[in-house]
Amino acid sequence: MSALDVTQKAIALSNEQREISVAEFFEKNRHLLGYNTLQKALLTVVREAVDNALDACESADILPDIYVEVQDLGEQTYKVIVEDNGPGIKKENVPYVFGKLLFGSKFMKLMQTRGQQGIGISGAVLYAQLTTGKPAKIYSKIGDGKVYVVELAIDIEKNQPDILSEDVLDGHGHGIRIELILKGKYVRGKQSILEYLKETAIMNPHAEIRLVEPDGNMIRFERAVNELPVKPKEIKPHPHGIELGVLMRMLSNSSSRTLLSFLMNEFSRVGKKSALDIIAKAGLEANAKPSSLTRLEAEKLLKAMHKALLPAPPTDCLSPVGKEAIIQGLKKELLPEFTAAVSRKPKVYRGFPFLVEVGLAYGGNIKQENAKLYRYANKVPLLYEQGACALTKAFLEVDWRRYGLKKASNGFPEAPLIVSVHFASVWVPYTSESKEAISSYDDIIKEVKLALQDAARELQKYLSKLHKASYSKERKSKFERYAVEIVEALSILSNESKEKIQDLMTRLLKTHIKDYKEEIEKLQDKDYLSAVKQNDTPLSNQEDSNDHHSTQASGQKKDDFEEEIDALIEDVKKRKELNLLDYAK
Amino acid sequence: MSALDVTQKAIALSNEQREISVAEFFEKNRHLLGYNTLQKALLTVVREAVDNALDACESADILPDIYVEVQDLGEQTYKVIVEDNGPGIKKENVPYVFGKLLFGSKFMKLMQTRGQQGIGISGAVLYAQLTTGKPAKIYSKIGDGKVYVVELAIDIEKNQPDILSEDVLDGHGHGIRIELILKGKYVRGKQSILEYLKETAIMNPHAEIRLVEPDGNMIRFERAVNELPVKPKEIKPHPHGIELGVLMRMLSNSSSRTLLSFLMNEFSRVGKKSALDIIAKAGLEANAKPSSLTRLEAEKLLKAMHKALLPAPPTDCLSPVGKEAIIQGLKKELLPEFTAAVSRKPKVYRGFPFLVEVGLAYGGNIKQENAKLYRYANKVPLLYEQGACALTKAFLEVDWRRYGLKKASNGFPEAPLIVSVHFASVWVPYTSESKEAISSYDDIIKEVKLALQDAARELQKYLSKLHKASYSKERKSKFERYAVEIVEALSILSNESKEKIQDLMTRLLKTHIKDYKEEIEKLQDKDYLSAVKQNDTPLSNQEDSNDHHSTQASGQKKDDFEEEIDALIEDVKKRKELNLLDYAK
Amino acid sequence: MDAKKIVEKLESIGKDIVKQLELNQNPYLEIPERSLDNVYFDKETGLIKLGSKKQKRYYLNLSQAKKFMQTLLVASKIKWLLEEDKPSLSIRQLYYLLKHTIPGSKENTFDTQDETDPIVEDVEVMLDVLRENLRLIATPNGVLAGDLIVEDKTGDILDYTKMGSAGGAIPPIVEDEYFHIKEINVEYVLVIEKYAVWNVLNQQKFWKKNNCLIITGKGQPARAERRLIHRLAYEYNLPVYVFTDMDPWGYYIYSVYKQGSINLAFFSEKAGTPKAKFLGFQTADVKEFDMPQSSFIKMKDIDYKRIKEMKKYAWFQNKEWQKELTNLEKFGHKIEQDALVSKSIEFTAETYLPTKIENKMFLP
Amino acid sequence: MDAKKIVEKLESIGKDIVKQLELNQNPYLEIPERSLDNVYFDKETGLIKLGSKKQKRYYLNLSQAKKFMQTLLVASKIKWLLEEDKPSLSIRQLYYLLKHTIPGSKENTFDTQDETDPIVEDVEVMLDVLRENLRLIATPNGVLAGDLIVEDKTGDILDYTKMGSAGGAIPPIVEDEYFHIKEINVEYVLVIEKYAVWNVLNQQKFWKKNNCLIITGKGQPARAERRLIHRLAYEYNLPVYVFTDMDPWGYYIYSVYKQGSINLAFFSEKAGTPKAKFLGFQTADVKEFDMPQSSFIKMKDIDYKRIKEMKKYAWFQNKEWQKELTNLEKFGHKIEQDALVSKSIEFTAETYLPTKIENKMFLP
Repeated sequence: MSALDVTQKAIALSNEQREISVAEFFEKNRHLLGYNTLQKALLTVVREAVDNALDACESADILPDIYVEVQDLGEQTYKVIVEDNGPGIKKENVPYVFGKLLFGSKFMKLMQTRGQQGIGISGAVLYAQLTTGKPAKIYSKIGDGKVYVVELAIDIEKNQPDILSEDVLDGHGHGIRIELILKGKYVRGKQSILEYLKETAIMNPHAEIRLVEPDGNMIRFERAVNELPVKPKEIKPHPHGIELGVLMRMLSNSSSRTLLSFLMNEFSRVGKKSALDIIAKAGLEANAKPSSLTRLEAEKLLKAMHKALLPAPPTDCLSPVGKEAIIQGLKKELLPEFTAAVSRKPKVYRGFPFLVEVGLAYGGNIKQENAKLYRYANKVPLLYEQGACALTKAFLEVDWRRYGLKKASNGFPEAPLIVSVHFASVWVPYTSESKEAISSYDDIIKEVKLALQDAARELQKYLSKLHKASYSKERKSKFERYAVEIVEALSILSNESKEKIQDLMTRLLKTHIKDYKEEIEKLQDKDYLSAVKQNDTPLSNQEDSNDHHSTQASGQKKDDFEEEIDALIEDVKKRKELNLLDYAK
Repeated sequence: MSALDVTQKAIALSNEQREISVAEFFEKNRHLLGYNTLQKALLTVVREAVDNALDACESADILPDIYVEVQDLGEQTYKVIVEDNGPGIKKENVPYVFGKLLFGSKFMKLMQTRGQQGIGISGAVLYAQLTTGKPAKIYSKIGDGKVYVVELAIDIEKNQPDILSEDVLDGHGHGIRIELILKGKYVRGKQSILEYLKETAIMNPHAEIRLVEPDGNMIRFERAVNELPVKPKEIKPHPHGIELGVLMRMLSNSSSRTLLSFLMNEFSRVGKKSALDIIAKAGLEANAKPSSLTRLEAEKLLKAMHKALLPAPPTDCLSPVGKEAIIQGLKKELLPEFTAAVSRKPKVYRGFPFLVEVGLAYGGNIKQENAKLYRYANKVPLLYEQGACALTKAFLEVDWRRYGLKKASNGFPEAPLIVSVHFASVWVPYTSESKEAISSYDDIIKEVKLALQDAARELQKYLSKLHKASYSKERKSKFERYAVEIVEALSILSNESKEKIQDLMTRLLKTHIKDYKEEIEKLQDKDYLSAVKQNDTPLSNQEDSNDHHSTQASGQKKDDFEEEIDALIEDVKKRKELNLLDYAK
Repeated sequence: MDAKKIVEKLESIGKDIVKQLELNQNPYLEIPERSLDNVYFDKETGLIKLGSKKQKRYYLNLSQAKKFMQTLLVASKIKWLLEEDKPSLSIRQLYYLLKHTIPGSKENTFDTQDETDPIVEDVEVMLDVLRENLRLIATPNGVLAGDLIVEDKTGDILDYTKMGSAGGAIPPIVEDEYFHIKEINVEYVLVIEKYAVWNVLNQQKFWKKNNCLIITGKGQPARAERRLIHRLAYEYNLPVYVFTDMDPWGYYIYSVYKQGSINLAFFSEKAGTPKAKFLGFQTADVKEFDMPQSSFIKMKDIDYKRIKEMKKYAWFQNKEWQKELTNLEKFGHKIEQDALVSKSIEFTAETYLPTKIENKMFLP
Repeated sequence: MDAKKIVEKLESIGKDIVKQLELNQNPYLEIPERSLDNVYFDKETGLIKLGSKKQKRYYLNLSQAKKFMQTLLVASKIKWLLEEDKPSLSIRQLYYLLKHTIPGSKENTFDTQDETDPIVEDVEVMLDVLRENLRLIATPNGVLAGDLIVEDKTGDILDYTKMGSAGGAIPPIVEDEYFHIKEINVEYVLVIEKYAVWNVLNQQKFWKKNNCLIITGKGQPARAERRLIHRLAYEYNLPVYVFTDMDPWGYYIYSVYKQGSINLAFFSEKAGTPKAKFLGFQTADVKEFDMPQSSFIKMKDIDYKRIKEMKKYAWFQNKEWQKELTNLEKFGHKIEQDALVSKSIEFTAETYLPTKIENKMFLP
């Protein structure tokens, strides 16, 4: 090819180059947003809407009431309706929030929220549009007595909303309702909408959630906690977590007049003393204009910032669920006989605060053979890619045998156990945009393991106490049982009469053996046992129970109690055989 | 909270909402682009530049000469230089190609290329800028005797190039040179730049690639094929692969005046007859204006399009490497004793054509115990996430024992074997944006398995023939060896003299046994054996070989040959013990 | 067959091959096949037998050459052992006798005993004699007691009423040439699976009080025990009663005494005792003798599997055994013969065995 | 110790417990510990012995109660067996005798034999007698031949020069009460690992020509064989030579005859024969007797591992054995005693054994 040909070619090729809209990009790469299969697509749409709804309510200090409905329109087509009692969105913004990818309020904020990327709900609108051609219908009430109703599509080439119809009607209250029509597949069981909402209800016990399934069946997840979780605050970046590129951008965009005020105003945890210290170590001037710094100077500044001894970033940007709420959430949905929860103090990774919480529910209405793990990132359940997730890795790295549990073939503990792990951060390092698994950074795995081990220790204590108590009952009957044989054998061995030996043995047993009931008392302070004692709902609600105890007269209470204890001990024994290592050793 | 409060809150919250630039998005989510670790980041930068270089050369019909240099600047900082002899990019476009995310020529084209997303190289520029603050430097020559030199950064909030300096100098030839300074980690071995280039050289034998490593060491991957692969052509979408959303967009944007011409002009494989047939089945009018169709009509049209019997989409949008080139690539880099290649016919998935090619190299200079798998998507090696990839799954699903190979503990065949699998498509369904693994769609796995099985059958035939040939030599000596024992035993058994029996045995052997050389001839048509015979490079190049054969006189050729055969047989026997199931059974 | 005849037969095999060589033909040996598809259960005799299929083993055949050579080596060595009147050897010793490096090579005539063993069996079937006739022995384990007087090959006279607590050891070869029965005064032969049970009966002189021979093979019997019982049953026309555990393994041991095993079909013709009867322990005995629950051992999956397999065996194809196996399956528990002591130590000798034998409570 | 004394000792154990009960104390049994840390190798006697540690087994202890009861059950049943002069039983039979459901419960006294076995050993060490004295037997396997005349408990006179091809079976109990040696006219005892080798020597009347006893335990010896050799060595002051394979297993069998095994330390004191000497087969013999290469068997990883372990055993802590084990390791091949026939069938009896014994080519 001659040089001229190449030149013409180069120009021709260059002329074909153009800007690509982000909507075009995701249209072609929808699997990155979680729309790989029909089943997952339907779940993703509900997820995005519910996550947004919860975030909206919390940001306006409203206890969330969320209504989800899925209608089967046939031919793998579903209508999804999600309605919340949040603050609503003002009319002008509605088309952009739902009809433009990468539009949102939460993107650059350092604050823990569910959605972050500004793609979620508009991605759902995009998916619906691509698969059925139907526009999205949105109702928004901001409490001013009006409803703004809009039908919109996304102009993909421009990544702009395309309003098909709009109207303003009268209406009470506030909130958002979105209706989408899309291709999907409704399932139950693992990785279903129902499972997602159940797990959401466990980690968000302050929310009331209702689901109407395609067959008209309504499932209600009741509110168990009447207080909102601590509201997360926006924070400024921490000097330890900043990179050169970002620092340079901050420097050139800064409205601070001096380097000193730049450091003090635009970063968290930097006081005057620390700021001056950093500037001195970097060999710079405190009153230098930030935008005047050269790349070399910025590099020196960065090094000094990284090395400075500073308090960890403020943690009020995080919104932990809290020990009590975690336990309430587990109790209301699972009715376990034992719960424990751990809420770790925040840690910092890459300058971003994060914290780990663990909930653990054992036995009671939980009947399955092997433990289950519920993973959460910022209170949102993660249902896919369990194997690739840091939370799972940490869970598997815990040596559960040390806490008295056997290991099943899948590496999980063999026990009627549900463990929830909540990872909260202003920046969740997902392994992919479909937000299903957290990347396995060492710091994260370490922190999750510590939390799991704390909770596991609580479980171990409980199991061990329960086990010991069950011994007491056995003791007496064991000694009595063997006495019969011993009398016989000892008579032959010693050539003494059976009667004499029998009398001696009876005296021995009477004087030496404590009553087992005393030891059982130790257990009574445990939640589960008192529930048994009071014939409380958790136990009488057990599957397949005929609940005959509750109909008996209260005078028989003590017998009931003994029976319950016997049943409990029987249960513990059985479980010991099946699931637990022997504590006696 | 009063209604008014909520309203104010809603408005306040809404006011915070804004558009997010795609560069901001990826700044925060750089792991999605393959910048998880320092090691991977350095590799990703080289990859993006080399992939672009290869694409550029091929699109302008130029045999690629690519130069890669990595300089160690200390403190985990590296300078990466990649230079090609492609057509170059015209001055006006250079800043956008390198300084704006989502800008490119290849995005919506239905044509097989390496890069697709318009993010790759600008993502590398973004990463360099974020980690070191240094701009990218680009040289572009389009063959007009000039060099355009530009230093640029990305304005992240606007996703626009920020030109720091530019110049036009004199210069010969054409091509692009890019220089980036970034944080990274240079390694050798698995998942290294060297490995990536080696695997690239195998699947792109028409390219000449040089690498200068940080220690100044230069490695050259020579060109083995002087012809460019078939150039892919852009195709129109196939009716079977279209979705409602896309169809509606095409309808409303169409410049065709009638539905008939719309179908015939804007889709592949739709002739007049098929188009009329589709329109009739959809109950529409052939001369309807495309943009006038209602959603309902569009839906009917789509159904008719999906049901229409049409030829598969044209496959000239694909650029297979081809059987011969695959074999050349394997031979030049690996010097195996046997190669096989399979280039399957294109198939269609979701209306997108794709094809699978497999190369297989066995023995010779390949010495490792267990098989290795080289995965390629559109001729680009995939180095990470082997376990998550459809190509690996298909590889593991092949029952290699059926082809005479043992299974090692990792599930791979236990054999000195390297298998390359090439997945080529206009649309590669990666599992994530980091482009390391292909999603496990059934149609893809099935096709890969078929290709692997075809190649494996070739290998099996070779091994089986080799094995049989090695028998012939054994025969004669075996019979002769046992004769000694038989004479002795038979003499005792029959009470006849040893001498008599000895004579009878000698006569028997002389008249009954064919010469083994006859049978060995069968092997001579095999590539490897003829190489042995001619004392060709592949064998004399073997590791640790003293190469003494080549110094002997040609008169001794036959003895050499016999010796070689002996060595070969010895080798086969040993390998049989180590790696192969017994064919004799 | 005596040693001389065997030597003659071996010589004629050698001469045949020389003849083939003289015709310049690829020489071969013809050997009755011992593979499963040449084994059948002969209902008439109640024995597992070899069919009439033969295989040819050629010299000039790559996969047969070595075996051809090895067969000649074994046959000629046996001929030599008999001619020289050498002591009887184990087949392992024969292997060492034959193993050596082939001159001018690094190859051994035999690499492991796995190579000699099947060839010894080939020679047995070629000659239609037992390996004991070829003076090749297997280690015997059994002991016996009762009114039997034998003249040993050594000339010793062995009186099995005077063998003390240990009983008389069964020698490796019980062919007449080695183990000549001079006198026998018993009414039946009682074969007992386990030594401990045999030992208690021996101490109680059960054989004297009941005028019988008591024999144990200590579990799965070796060749010599089976061959001896065969001789007693047919040469002296004695009834044979087999007493084992009530479990699939015990029933299997009974079947080995009675019909032999598939792997040794050829041997079974000469060492099986189809007229043997099964005395117990069996499921009907559990009620009949009121066995305590503590003697029950729960069956495992492998036991159920064994029962299923055994139900298909040709020699269990009769009403009684099908019923017994089904009953065992249903009962779900095994009982060992040792467990009879839980009734009392004397129970086996004084109640169980006499009741069973008097009332002919046998299974076929 | 005779039966009467044992009965008295058992009674006094019973009386002790009754005394504890009368004091209203938590009753216990005191039992010498049989755990590894109470076992030591006594260099002086060359025997593995039990130390002086004792454990207390209490009734009123949740984890010991059942064992306490079981120990009394075993002890009282043994007392009854001896008092009633019942026949000797296997420990499995004892288990069945003891196993029953505890009245008023669903629990058995014993669930498996694994529960009785260690308690029998407890009773042995409590009484300082062997289980054979308690009339509990293990199945013996061995046979012997040579100039030995024994009066059996049955009254039978056993002449071990007249036991024919089979040799005389070793009875389960060889204590004087059962197996009274009346006459013995031999110069030494030759213990042979394998039956096949013993069998050839017996056919060649090696014991007659060399005036010795030849005994085989058929591999790893049972209790009776070891106890009998102990008696011959110490009561009749006979030298004992042990002849095994040249491999770790053969050397281990020698050590079992000589010092006993760790698991049965208590038994070893009464059944080990520290004065026994190792005759062969050993590495020095390979050159000395020019063994053919074809008799070598390549050692496997597990053999090397065994050698490494054995080098650490207390009773191999002498120059000769350390060297022998190192030589075997270096040589890298095993040789079986059977392999001597590859020299000639007569080689063992006529060359190998006489040479070794005449020249005292032994290892300690």
